[in-house]
Amino acid sequence: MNLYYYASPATFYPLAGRLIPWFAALAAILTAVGLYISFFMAPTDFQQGEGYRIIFIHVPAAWMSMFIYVVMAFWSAIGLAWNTRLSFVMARSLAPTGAMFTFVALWTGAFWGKPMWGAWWVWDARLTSELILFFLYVGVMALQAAIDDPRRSDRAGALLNLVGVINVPIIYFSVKWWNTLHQGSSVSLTRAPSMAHIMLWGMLIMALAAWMYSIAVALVRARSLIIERERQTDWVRSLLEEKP
Amino acid sequence: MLSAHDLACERGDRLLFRNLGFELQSGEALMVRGGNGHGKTSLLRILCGLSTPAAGEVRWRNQPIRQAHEQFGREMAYIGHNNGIKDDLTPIENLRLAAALGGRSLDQAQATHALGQVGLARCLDIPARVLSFGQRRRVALAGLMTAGALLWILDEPLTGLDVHGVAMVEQLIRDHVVAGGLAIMTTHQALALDGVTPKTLSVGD
Amino acid sequence: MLSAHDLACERGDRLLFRNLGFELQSGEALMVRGGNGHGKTSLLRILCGLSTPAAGEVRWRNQPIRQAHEQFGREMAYIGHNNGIKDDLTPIENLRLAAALGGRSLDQAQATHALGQVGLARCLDIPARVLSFGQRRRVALAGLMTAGALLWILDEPLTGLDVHGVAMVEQLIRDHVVAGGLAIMTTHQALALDGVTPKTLSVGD
Amino acid sequence: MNWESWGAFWAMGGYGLYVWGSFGVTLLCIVGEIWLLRRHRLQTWQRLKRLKSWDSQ
Amino acid sequence: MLRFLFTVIRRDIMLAARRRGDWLTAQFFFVMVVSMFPLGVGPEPSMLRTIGPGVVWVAALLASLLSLGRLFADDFRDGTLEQMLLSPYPNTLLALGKAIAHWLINGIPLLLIAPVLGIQFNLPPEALWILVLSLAIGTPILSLLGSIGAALTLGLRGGGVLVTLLILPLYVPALIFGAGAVEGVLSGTGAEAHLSLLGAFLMMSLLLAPWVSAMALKVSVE
Amino acid sequence: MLRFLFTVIRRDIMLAARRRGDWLTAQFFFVMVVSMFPLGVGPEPSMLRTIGPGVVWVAALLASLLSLGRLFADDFRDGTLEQMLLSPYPNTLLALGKAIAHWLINGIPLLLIAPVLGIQFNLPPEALWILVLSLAIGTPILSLLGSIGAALTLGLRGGGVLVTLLILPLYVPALIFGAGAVEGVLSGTGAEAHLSLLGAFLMMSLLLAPWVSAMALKVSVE
Ligand code: HEM
Ligand SMILES: Nc1ncnc2c1ncn2[C@@H]1O[C@H](COP(=O)(O)OP(=O)(O)OP(=O)(O)O)[C@@H](O)[C@H]1O
Ligand SMILES: Nc1ncnc2c1ncn2[C@@H]1O[C@H](COP(=O)(O)OP(=O)(O)OP(=O)(O)O)[C@@H](O)[C@H]1O
Ligand SMILES: [Mg+2]
Ligand SMILES: [Mg+2]
Repeated sequence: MNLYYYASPATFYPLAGRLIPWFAALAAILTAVGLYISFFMAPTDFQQGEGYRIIFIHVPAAWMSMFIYVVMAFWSAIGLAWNTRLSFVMARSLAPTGAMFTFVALWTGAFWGKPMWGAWWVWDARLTSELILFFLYVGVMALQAAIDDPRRSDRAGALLNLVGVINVPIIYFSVKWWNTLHQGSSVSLTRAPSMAHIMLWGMLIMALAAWMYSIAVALVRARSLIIERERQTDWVRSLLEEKP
Repeated sequence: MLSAHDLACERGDRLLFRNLGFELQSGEALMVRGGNGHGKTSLLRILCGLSTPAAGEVRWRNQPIRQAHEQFGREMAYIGHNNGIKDDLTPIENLRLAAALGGRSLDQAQATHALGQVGLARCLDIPARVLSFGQRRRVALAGLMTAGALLWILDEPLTGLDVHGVAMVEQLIRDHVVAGGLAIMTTHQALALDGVTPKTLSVGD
Repeated sequence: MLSAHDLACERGDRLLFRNLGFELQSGEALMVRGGNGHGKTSLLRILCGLSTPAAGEVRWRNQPIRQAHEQFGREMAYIGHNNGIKDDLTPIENLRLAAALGGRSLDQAQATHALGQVGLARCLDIPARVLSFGQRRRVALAGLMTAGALLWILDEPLTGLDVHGVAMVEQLIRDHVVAGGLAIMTTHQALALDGVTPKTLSVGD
Repeated sequence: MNWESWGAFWAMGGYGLYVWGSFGVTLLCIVGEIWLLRRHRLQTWQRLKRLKSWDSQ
Repeated sequence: MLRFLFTVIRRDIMLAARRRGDWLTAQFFFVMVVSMFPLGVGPEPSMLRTIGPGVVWVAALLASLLSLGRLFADDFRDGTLEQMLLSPYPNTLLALGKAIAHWLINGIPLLLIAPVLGIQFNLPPEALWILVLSLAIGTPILSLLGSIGAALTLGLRGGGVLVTLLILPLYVPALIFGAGAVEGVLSGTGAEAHLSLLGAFLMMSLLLAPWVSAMALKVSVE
Repeated sequence: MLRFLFTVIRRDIMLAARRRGDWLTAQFFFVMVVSMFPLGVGPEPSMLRTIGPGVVWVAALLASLLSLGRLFADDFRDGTLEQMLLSPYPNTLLALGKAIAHWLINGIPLLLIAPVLGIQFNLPPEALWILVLSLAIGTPILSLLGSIGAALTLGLRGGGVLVTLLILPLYVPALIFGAGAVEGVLSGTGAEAHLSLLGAFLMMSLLLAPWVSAMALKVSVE
């Protein structure tokens, strides 16, 4: 079947090679447009002044951080169920990008919180669960880095991923409840009231750029992983000869 | 009964062996030969189902061993470079626990008897931790004797044993095979099983 | 040069040996014999100063080894049942670190050469963790070769080695002794040092 | 166009540190990731080449 | 089947009894961590009462983590784990048995010590009671989830600390509901909701964890 | 002599670099333990600020305790410790070198992370600064005293209690002076007195600890 055809590393490798430039280019263009909107078209917020412009990276990064984790878990599940090498590779190549976006969400959140709330950090439900998500990413990466044997490390990482993805919603709701049950602090997440259309567009375009970027980066990483693992096969050997 | 088809094993950057296959029937022994680092241990671990081969499969009574987990577990016994005994327990407790985990029952007297046979009559109730290198190996061998398994997979059973120990192991394996058992082993020393000629299999370059 | 006087060793309730003494001069080898658990390892650990005897003392160049700690440490090399190599380092790094800790310097080329001699030329830069049982033993032997020690204390140096390995160790010990070194060893296998007849010492019952 | 001058642009109405701190670090992260990725790729290729030349010896 | 489960549990208890010192260490660690806090944060009683449940719970979590490092590691090193995996019974049972044994050995003593520590923090009697109850439901979760981490990190250099990294985030719900229950009593909002959520979380871990850790074990001994 | 000391240090740093994952994990442990506390005790900022210094200090203590477990244990298991003890140099140097390496590897990173954690607890900048300073003086103490415990645990099988009993109480002064210094800043009473006491304690451990742990090592390998 078609799907099986593309799931073979030997076909996937060149295909990914052809797709990467397109995704990279799209990411660059969308970022340029998004930045233009965020700095030159979006009006000043009447409550938060110019500080709110952080939203144009904060929100896309936060979205990506959660989304990538789910996608990773998806590939892990497929890998464990059908033992397809490619899905493990995909899961693995997404992790660093996901961790990076989580970090960016945390960082920009902190840099937003300082002017808006007067504190770099508060133990709000959303913030706390994002922090824990970061720990989960780091955990998966640390585990995979600690195991030399690729097969073992793929499987171990995938198992951890699945356990994590079941837990993330539980963690989120528990944290949320924890916070609201004894809400002692005066600060709470102030939302930009009704976002102007143009701001929404800016955010969406930036989010799309983040998507394209993630896909491109993950594909590049996947390609490196693939040739490393398939080095005994004929197609990699001939590839190594072709490109000096 | 045990057959291996087209096995291949990769470790790190190296292909240790490939297209390796054999068949072993009741009453036969197989000696795996090869120098240091040629992949004997790796092969044995594949055969007992602890690691998965890069290609090929192992069958027991014509079923892949992954599927026959329960039956294979009951009929196979493995001794690796590690003895698989708990340092904090005495030899007797070690044997009895191992039996219980394998679903067999072994009473005090039987365990004592087995340990006596491997020459540990004086070390029944000191913790295994203080035993000497060779004595620890002997505890593992006593465990093998009481396991009542049909297939023995032994990775260098002679290491650390003195001359009496070596003679004892030879006798043990011979009796097992003559009684219809299967044995797969590796060793770098001479191993004389009089009356039984093991098949041999060379691993690695 | 090395002499033991009236040594006794107790372990738990057992007296492993007592009144044990010998003297070893430059160019002599001593083979310690005894079955499993008779106390060979215990004796060797006393000789190299890792454990204290229940009675008696060990002297090196006529000085008790406790007092001659520095000189003895420089002139003695010990290999036990444990190889004393770090799993996370490559064989080369292992050798060079061991040398540095002993106050010697060993460059990359010398280390490579020593490893080549013990047959590990292909395993220079993989971590020792993934080496096979016999290969790890060989790393320890390479360390011995580069230690430049006068007195070698080797506890079963042949375990896990294949035939080439055994021949290599025999040669190594022979050359060392012929060149005026001292060697004390135990083994359960045959060890042929042609031209050199080791003294023997029996331990235990 | 929102900004009268470059100075105003960089000042971000007094939020310069926070806005540029966020965008700057994001940029750093992305550049860093791409750089690491590139390095990993090159290293992989070199290693495979070396291994292959070993094998053919 | 059940015989196998009991044998696994009996074996671990026997081993723990043989090294009673180690086992006591984990309990002492618990006591020490909790007692260290008043030294670190100052002696004011009302503040201590507020942080009390949280501190006891975090300490319980750390104590269970500490002992988890060795859950499979010793057996792995001396080769007995291989032997057990090769036994004719499902590996899930093995994983379950080990987790249960861990709870019996390390969890139950915590329950007995906790009230004493609660008193150090001036908790009122009804809060003490809920503290024990919440630990009784919560500590099995720690053992179960922890067994996953222990299995995944088996044989890895420094696996002990890696376990922490993998498992602590997963413990968060247990911590929140557990400490929350006690605080609920202190603040008068009641503990039932928290406790029942904790119970649900326990059920889920009981269903999933042994299965996952059996898979992880298989992967790790490869 | 000094060459030997440097070699021991270099060796340990090399080994740590070889398992970078492991090392990073220890730092993350520190971060996670600190982050767990608010989840246990609740998010109220003013309360968190009060307990902040204590929590960070206790976490630093636990992190160093955890990594100490492996200070000699790995070397003991693979026989390299024996080899090092047989080397022609004094064993005190070996013990000192191991303790220094432990501090360089595990102590220094704590100093760098601590301010970030302080921010999570809303500590003001001057308190952050004193927090780092107190950790800079305090963490070497933890490494030095801890090496005694690590050396003792090698031999005394199951004598783990003794070590926790022995070492954690010894850590108490470091904890009290260290956390006290930061609280002194918060409450306006100043930090100098605390810091100088901490310094004196450091001097004392530097003099005694390597010597004691060398003796303990000798006993342990017997
Ligand atoms: C370290 C601090 C912060 C973290 C970790 C964080 C995390 C997140 C996450 C995970 C989301 C996505 C949630 C979702 O889509 O449901 C999000 C969205 C958002 N955040 Fe933050 N945040 C932080 C600080 C802030 C601050 C200080 C503000 C503004 C004052 C802010 C404003 C927003 C807004 C407006 C959204 C989009 C709302 C929506 O999609 O419903 N965040 N943040
Ligand atoms: N990650 C790796 N990279 C390179 N080589 C590896 C890796 N892992 C294992 N090896 C090699 O695989 C081989 C494993 O050998 P194995 O333990 O099966 O040998 P053996 O035949 O049992 O040897 P011995 O007689 O010494 O016990 C070794 O040569 C080892 O160097
Ligand atoms: N606490 C103890 N109680 C009783 N016996 C003990 C105790 N500690 C050690 N022993 C005995 O002391 C002996 C130690 O022997 P050692 O390790 O020196 O033997 P070995 O000659 O090296 O044997 P091998 O050839 O097997 O290596 C063993 O017989 C062991 O049973
Ligand atoms: Mg082998
Ligand atoms: Mg011995």
